[in-house]
Amino acid sequence: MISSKSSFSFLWRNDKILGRVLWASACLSTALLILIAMFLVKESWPVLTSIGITRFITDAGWYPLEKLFGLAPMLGATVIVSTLAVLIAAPLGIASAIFCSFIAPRRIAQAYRSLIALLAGIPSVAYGLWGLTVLVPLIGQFQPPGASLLAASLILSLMILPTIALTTDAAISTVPKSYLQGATALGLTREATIIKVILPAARASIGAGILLAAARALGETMAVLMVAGNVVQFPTSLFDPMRTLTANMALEMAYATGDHRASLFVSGLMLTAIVMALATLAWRLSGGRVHG
Amino acid sequence: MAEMAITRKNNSARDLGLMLVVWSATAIIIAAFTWIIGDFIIHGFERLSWSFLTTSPSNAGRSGGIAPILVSTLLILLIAITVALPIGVATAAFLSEFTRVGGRVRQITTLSLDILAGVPSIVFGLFGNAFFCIWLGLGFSILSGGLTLACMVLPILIRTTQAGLSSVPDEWRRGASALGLSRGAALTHILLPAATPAIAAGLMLGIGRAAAETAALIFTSGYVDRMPSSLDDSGRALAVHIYDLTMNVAGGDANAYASALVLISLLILINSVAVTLTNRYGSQRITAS
Amino acid sequence: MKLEFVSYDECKRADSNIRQLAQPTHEVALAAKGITITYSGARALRDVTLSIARNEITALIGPSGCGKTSFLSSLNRMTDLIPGCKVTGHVYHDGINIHEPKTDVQELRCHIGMIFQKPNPFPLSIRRNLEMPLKEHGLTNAAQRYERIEHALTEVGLWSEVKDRLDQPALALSGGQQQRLCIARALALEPSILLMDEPCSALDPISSAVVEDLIIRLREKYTVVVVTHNLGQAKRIADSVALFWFQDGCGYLVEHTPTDAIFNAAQNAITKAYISGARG
Amino acid sequence: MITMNVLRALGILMAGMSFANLATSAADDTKQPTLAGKLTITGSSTVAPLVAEIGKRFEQLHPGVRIDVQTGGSSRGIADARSGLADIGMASRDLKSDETDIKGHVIARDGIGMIVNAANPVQSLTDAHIIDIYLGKVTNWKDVGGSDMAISVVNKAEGRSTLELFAQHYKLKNSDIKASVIIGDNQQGIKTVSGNPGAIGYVSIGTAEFEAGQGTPIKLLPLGTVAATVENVQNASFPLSRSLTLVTKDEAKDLPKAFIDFARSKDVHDLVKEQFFVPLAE
Repeated sequence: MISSKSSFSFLWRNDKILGRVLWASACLSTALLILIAMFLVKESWPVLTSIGITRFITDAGWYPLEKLFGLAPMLGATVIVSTLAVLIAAPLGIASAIFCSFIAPRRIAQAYRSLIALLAGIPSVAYGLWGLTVLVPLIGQFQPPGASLLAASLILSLMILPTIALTTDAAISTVPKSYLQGATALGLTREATIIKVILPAARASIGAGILLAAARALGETMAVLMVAGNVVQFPTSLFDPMRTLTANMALEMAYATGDHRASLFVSGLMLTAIVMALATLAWRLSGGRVHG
Repeated sequence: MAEMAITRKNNSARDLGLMLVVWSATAIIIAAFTWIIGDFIIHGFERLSWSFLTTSPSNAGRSGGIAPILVSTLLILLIAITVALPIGVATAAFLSEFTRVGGRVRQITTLSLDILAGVPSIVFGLFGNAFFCIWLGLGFSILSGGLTLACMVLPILIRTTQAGLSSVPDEWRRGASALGLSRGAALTHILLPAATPAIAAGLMLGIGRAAAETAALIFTSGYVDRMPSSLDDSGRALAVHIYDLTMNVAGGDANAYASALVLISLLILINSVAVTLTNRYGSQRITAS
Repeated sequence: MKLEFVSYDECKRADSNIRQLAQPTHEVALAAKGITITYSGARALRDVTLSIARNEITALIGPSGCGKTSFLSSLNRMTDLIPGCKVTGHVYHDGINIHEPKTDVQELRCHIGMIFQKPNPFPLSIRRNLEMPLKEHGLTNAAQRYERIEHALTEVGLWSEVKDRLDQPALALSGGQQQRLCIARALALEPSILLMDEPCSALDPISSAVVEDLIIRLREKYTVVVVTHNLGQAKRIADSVALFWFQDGCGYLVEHTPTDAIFNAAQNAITKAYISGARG
Repeated sequence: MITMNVLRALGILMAGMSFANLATSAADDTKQPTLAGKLTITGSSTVAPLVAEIGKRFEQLHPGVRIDVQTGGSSRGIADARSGLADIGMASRDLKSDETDIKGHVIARDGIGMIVNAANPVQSLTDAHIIDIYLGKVTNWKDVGGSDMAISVVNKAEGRSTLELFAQHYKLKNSDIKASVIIGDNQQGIKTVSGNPGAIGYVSIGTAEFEAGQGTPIKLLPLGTVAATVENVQNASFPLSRSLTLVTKDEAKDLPKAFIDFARSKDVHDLVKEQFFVPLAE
């Protein structure tokens, strides 16, 4: 028998050591989230204790220099703009995945897929720049000032569209072929097969993809800042300007000190809490098996 | 997917309706894409030249090129990858080879990574500023920026590596185990090499995400547009440069568009590599099993 | 599982009642005693006591789902890899209960090699498939390694077929070649026992015959335990046959007798029915 | 993995190139023997591009010196200078009378002008008009002598010193201002007004003059009777103006002093003009 205690391979032979090393890096990765959460709490602690969390919801406006800390309109705006973006992008993304999987000839589908991948490659500042110079003036012609909920939702939906299209495409491709054969054998039309058989079968993964996209929309900063108008208010129409929590941080962080700065960290904390809720929801939806 | 195409002809109105919706959605997407890219090409292309890539910016970026900014961007990305790759691959290996499916450890770690993946980049920026720049005393530097981005791309890397590992056939695991190989040996010789395309694709995705990042870098790697001479130097990333030229520099638009075109080309290149790798990986899986 | 050290003699004594079933002239290579396997609490196999004679081919037969493969896997503790799987009982090899937690399973699996239903060469070159495990087990001398590789490939009759293309991917080989490569890979580690889980069922008839012949040749040097669904194959290659059956979803061992006895003069009613094709 | 290797090689190459650059510039270091070290300057994003350019010229003159400029805001610049995080802070305003613990050094001046879209027929607005517009009492241009068009009020984000200056001048409280768009940096203001015929905003006069000269559809409105021009800022007749200030904790000496002196000298007037600010009067 070969000696099993060779010095060269002893590290690998001993899975315990390797296990510990890998475990440590997994801990590091997990600790990162805790570290970030702790840091957010620490930075926002001064205002959380001196002002209290309720005033961030109840204050009439956001004028931290005048000691008004109402984040509620921004919280609302963040949720509204992300929801709208998902509502615009999801049908488009799902339709485009259907196009890829069922309608387009193979070559066109491939070309179209790379087009979507390219769309995913456009950085958010570029979307912002385009939005600021093209989209906002365009909307402004009809309904000034142009920088608005609509502009922000449109830009965001363009940004998250590739995510939805690609994940839906992948989800559809995992639906067993036998479903399709079964449906065809039953004489179902193409429309019925897609709508009633394929999409419901891929529902969970599509949902997870959409939630992923929603998280991206919630967290997007620069592009929204450039096109949303940034007025702190509950948007009551599509053409109202509004400010998101991320834009709030980016706009004011560099200029903020003291309580103002700490209250911006409360924005971050709230946002992270929303994302946490979303991620947990996605996780529940997919029964704890989001990724392999 | 073409083999899945349904050939049966159908004339029903609802089928027609679906076709209409799908085709118009596709048309809208293509139109939007052409519009945006076209806009950047029209505005940015004439500024683009070899010397734009190889000279330093002057007059606050209105004229001159982007050489130091490209170097800073690449250095930041390099640090992000060097740090995130080993930790990411190790974590993924731990999750997929050392924890049980449905086990508590795997569930909790996966969930926390999912949350981490959703944390807004600006929060990473603020965290990086407080943790790397101030607490660890690295200051505004390429190092701080790179480390911050490493945190940001870590969940992406872990997720894709884990997916790659989980699609490696179990026969190989059993085979390795039956030969008395340790899990470490199985990982280094068989599982990780087999998952390499997936890891590479994840890496490209991560790089793409990192290269497009503005919010996380403004507060960490900073604003200096000089050629960096060490990793302790502050260095302006391409996306930050574009943002600054657009928002802060009068007459900076032409160079902003040109820089954006460079960044888009860079990202598209990275993305196509990722897509190619993913596709090749997909086909490899078929031939292997 | 109870922690206990048992000497080889003790083990022999403990198995005396089983050994009378096997050929008394041969030593016992592996002795399983009271093996019960549960998956997440559900019993899949109950109380199997069986001893495997040295340098013989023992075939495990029986209908699907009666726990043959589970039992085979418990013989080199591959059952450890299955989440929720629990094995009670003892398996003695060289005087040691291998199910004792202290056992070095990696070394154990070198002694007791395993071949699977589906050939599973690694996505490496032919050479690396054999070389990598040797290196991992500490054989650092390249010349020795090459010798072992050549020897193992010769033993499975693959050397002449692949010696000129050792550095080509193993996955490019045909199914039968792949399976023989997997056998060679196990042999290179110089085991004393080979466990084979339906080694021919994924192969075409011609490759299957080649592998079957190989198994018969292996008997000279190795102890072989083979799970098979193919009664003809069991008849052709096995020295003794163990028939598994199941009742209420749980497998058990019906009998373990020399091949001649089971095929020509079966006593047990179930065995008779299974052999004649009336059941199973 | 090939890509990674390429990236790595590229990085090393680039880093090597930059080291080479440093080495050659260090080799030139013969005429100015004394000054060496690193200066960290943080603060106002308005001042940052100018100081960065001045820094580059200063580095050329004194090859041993490195000047790192980071943006933030004026309040951040002052806080950093005070805490010692930065050697010099940048502020786009004059120091307040109660800020006696720090020293300010004015390097240039900047005027804040009201801009409207070039298509807007309104040629001037009174102070009362501007106040009414910003308080939301007037929401249509026809009420202040223009055409029938809704007014889009462009305001700056909380904490920016431009906003502070503007609000102070018109005695407005930020929470009373009814803005339609809130912007961050200067150029976002110009882009917003140029893309919206009904918009009004306030931006740095120098940049607005430059952009208008480049054909961007905006125009500067006079303040009262004083035209919003760089000349009027320089001769101090334009009321809504501010100083671009470098801030040090104590009386500056050594390297910071040398840099501040340089930044205040005539040698950088061309840079000040290039960044559309107003050099100090001679």
